[in-house]
Amino acid sequence: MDPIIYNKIITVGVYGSAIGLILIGLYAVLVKKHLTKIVIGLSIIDSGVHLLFIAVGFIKGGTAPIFSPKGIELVNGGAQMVDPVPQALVLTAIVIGFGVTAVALSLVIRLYRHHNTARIDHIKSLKW
Amino acid sequence: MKKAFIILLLVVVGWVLADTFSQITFGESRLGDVKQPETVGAYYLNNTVEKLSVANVITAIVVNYRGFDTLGEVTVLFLAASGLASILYRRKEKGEHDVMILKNSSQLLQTGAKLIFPAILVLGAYVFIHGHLTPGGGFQGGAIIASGFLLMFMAYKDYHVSHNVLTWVESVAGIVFVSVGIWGLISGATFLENVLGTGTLNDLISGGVIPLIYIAVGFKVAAELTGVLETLLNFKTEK
Amino acid sequence: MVISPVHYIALPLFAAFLMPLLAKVNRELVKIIPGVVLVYLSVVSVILMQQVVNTGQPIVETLAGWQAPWGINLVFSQFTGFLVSLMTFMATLIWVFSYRFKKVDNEPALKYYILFMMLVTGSVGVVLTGDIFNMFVFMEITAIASYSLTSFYRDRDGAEAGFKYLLIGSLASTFMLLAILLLYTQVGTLNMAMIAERMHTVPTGMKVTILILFVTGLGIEAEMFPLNGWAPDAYSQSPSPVGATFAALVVKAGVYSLIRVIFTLFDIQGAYQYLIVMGIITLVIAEFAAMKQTNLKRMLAYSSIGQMGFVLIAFGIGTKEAVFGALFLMFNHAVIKSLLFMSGSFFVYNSTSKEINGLSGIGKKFPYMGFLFSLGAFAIVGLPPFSGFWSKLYILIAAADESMLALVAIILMVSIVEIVYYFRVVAKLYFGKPTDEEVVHKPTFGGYFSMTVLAAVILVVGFYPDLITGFLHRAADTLLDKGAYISNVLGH
Amino acid sequence: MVFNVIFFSLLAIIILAAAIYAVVQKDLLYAVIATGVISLVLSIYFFIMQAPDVALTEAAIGIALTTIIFVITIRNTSRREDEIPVDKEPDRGDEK
Repeated sequence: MDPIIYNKIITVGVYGSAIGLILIGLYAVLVKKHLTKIVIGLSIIDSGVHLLFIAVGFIKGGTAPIFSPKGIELVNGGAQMVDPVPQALVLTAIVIGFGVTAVALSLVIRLYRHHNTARIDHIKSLKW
Repeated sequence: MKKAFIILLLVVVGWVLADTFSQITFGESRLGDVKQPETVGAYYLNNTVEKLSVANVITAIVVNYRGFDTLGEVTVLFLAASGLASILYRRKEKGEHDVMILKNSSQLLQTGAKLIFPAILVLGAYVFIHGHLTPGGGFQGGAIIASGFLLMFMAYKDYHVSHNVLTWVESVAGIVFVSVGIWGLISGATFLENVLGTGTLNDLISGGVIPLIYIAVGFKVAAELTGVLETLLNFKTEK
Repeated sequence: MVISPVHYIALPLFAAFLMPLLAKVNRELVKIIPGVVLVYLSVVSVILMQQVVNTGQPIVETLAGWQAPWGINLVFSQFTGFLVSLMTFMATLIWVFSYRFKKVDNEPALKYYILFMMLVTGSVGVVLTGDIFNMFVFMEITAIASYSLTSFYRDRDGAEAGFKYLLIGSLASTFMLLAILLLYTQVGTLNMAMIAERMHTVPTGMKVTILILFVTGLGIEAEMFPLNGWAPDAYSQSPSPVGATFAALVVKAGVYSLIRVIFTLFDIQGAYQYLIVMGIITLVIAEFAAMKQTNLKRMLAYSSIGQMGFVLIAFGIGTKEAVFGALFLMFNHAVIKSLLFMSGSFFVYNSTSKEINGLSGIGKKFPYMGFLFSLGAFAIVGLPPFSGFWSKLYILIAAADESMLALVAIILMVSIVEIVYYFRVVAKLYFGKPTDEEVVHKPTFGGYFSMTVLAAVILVVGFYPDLITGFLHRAADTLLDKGAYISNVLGH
Repeated sequence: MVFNVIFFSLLAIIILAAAIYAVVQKDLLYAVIATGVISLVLSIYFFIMQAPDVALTEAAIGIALTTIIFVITIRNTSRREDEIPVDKEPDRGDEK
């Protein structure tokens, strides 16, 4: 098996799992009735998007963009550093995603307290 | 019928994403020549060591080049914490008190927690103090400290972090972050500018203002996440 | 400390972080701080606008000392300056209105005022920033503040509206993140001016996909048709000062980001036709839905969505006159819709039922409020002596110049629908038989003050439109002049 | 090189399986644990793709804190997805 096939498999593996996560999350959000399951769907979509961010920034044979003594040695030895910008963006996106998930779950708790059920079809005014 | 429509929608979205991302080859460098930087990524790789003498390029980006993002980011977490408190706010009739919703834990967990908790705090502090040297920083260190407090919440049913201290730490850290920005503005440069000397690469006191900001972010994130856990955890009020 | 656009964001954040501490000192202080901050920012707006108008050059402020494409920068031009000043003035008036607001006083006021200030800062940040990911972060700040504010009241079904808004808002932010990522892979930078400059290098297939992702994501924030189901609930369930803020600020930021992406970043002709078509659909469906509403605040919410559809149509036409008309309509919509929300809220509080027919005869018992509401209703419909008339007229002229007669017909037909449902309410106010309830909730002095100021603005602009038309023409030219934006920001 | 291919495809299979399990599973506690597994595999992905900062963030926030706030929510609401609505008097809290 020559390396071209290997690269193809790895590419399909990474992009495939990222897009798969987004689709599975989207399916959960659109189909599922239980509020907690919908929030799980949202967090799965978030995970998929974050994986795409890093996959796009990755460079084959690159090293982490840190100029520690070892890092400098590698760079002088001709290694190329990975693109740092998507990683900085993902750092912010992960913490924003956590903030939104925390607010969503507190809304779920309050809805349950109010209506004694956490299912969309049982909460009448939340017509979809 | 609705499910069929959703499946169709998912297939279309999946196909569009797959087709778009197939044009972006995985693992191929899009940075262009790092010496004459055209793209933003190449510029940061090229200039971080000379201009800021910070080892961790990502910390330099998150705190200095795009420090405004992080300021917005910390506000998002601050809003999530106060939004959470306002959503779950309940006026307590007299006699009611907050009770932890977790049951008492086993002896093993309690003694283990007592041993590990200080170690987690030290690890969290280490991570955000060395933000500009090793991987990690304010967000990661704060989250580790919050998971340390989580362990104590789990172990001891009536373990409470005083809400007063959390609010103080959170506000003071936020004010430190913004005033470092304003300090740049006052000293004639621009907002959030690195006004301190940047020292030599790879030793603790280097990178000028960057470690200060990231330590403030670390304290703030730790206080906020512990606040969020505390709000969610001791929620059931019984007579 | 020289006055610069960063004050719009640094100061409110400093105040927001300070407020939890001040709450320990005394509760009253916490309610005053947003006012102080907003009044100061209004002064900053006047100074900066003067500077921009005199020099004709936008103020481009770099942050953290890095020049435009490498770091984040704020752009305070004629166009963004106009929007930011409009938002700051409206926010100050809304704060004055909500200062002693009955319904807000007994809830945890500290959280309300922090979230309100952050809602204003987020919207202003979206307009000011010159960096695409920074715009996403500010939109998240606005989003999280509006989720919590929508579900602020305990007794109403605010939590449902909040959850529905959060769900659709999260989908919007996912689309935006994907679009920003794809744009970064093609262009290698996040600075909007640099993106606009390098956009010609992007293959058309990829460019169309990115535009679709952007328009879907931002269309949700700008309440465009397919996914604006959250808006009527969010407007009606949230406290009415927040409803006014949504109408005056948050939706403006959503429309701004959509327009900035379509006008400055991308140069695809199809986008303009898309704007017109989606604008028409939003306008028609929202106006007809508004006619069917029985709840006053939901009716106002649908009318607000309709107005936004109208703004999108005007931007879609794309000529200099049309964009001028769109900006004029945004100005009018902010002023008039806030007045309607504020005065409307007092009708709703005084009548037991929220329904419109529960308000019969309240105009006689509450004459001044009835007068204000009718004035707002006449203005938004576009009757001659009021400011709403001019903006509708200019857009119709622009559409006629482009010989889009079908468009003119649709707009006039929808105006008739508007007249029907607004006059139905006004008639109910005055000619309905008065119910026996005593008027309980009187607005505070601040409430009267801000509503009177808004009414005055409507009348003054109605009689002397050229007070602001010259100014709006320059703002429209700044938006359309893509080359100037790029050269100003990148400095070459 | 062969090791890379096996490892990457293994990760892809595990993460997609965990995602499907999280969506399909009726008992929400197991679904939430599956979400933790997704974050874990994501953290490994980030580590392999030379992004240590992000791997640490995903580990600290994704696995530890997100999972625990989901568990707390389940503790406060219902655990089974197909729960029958409990008919005790809804807690109107401090509603007027």
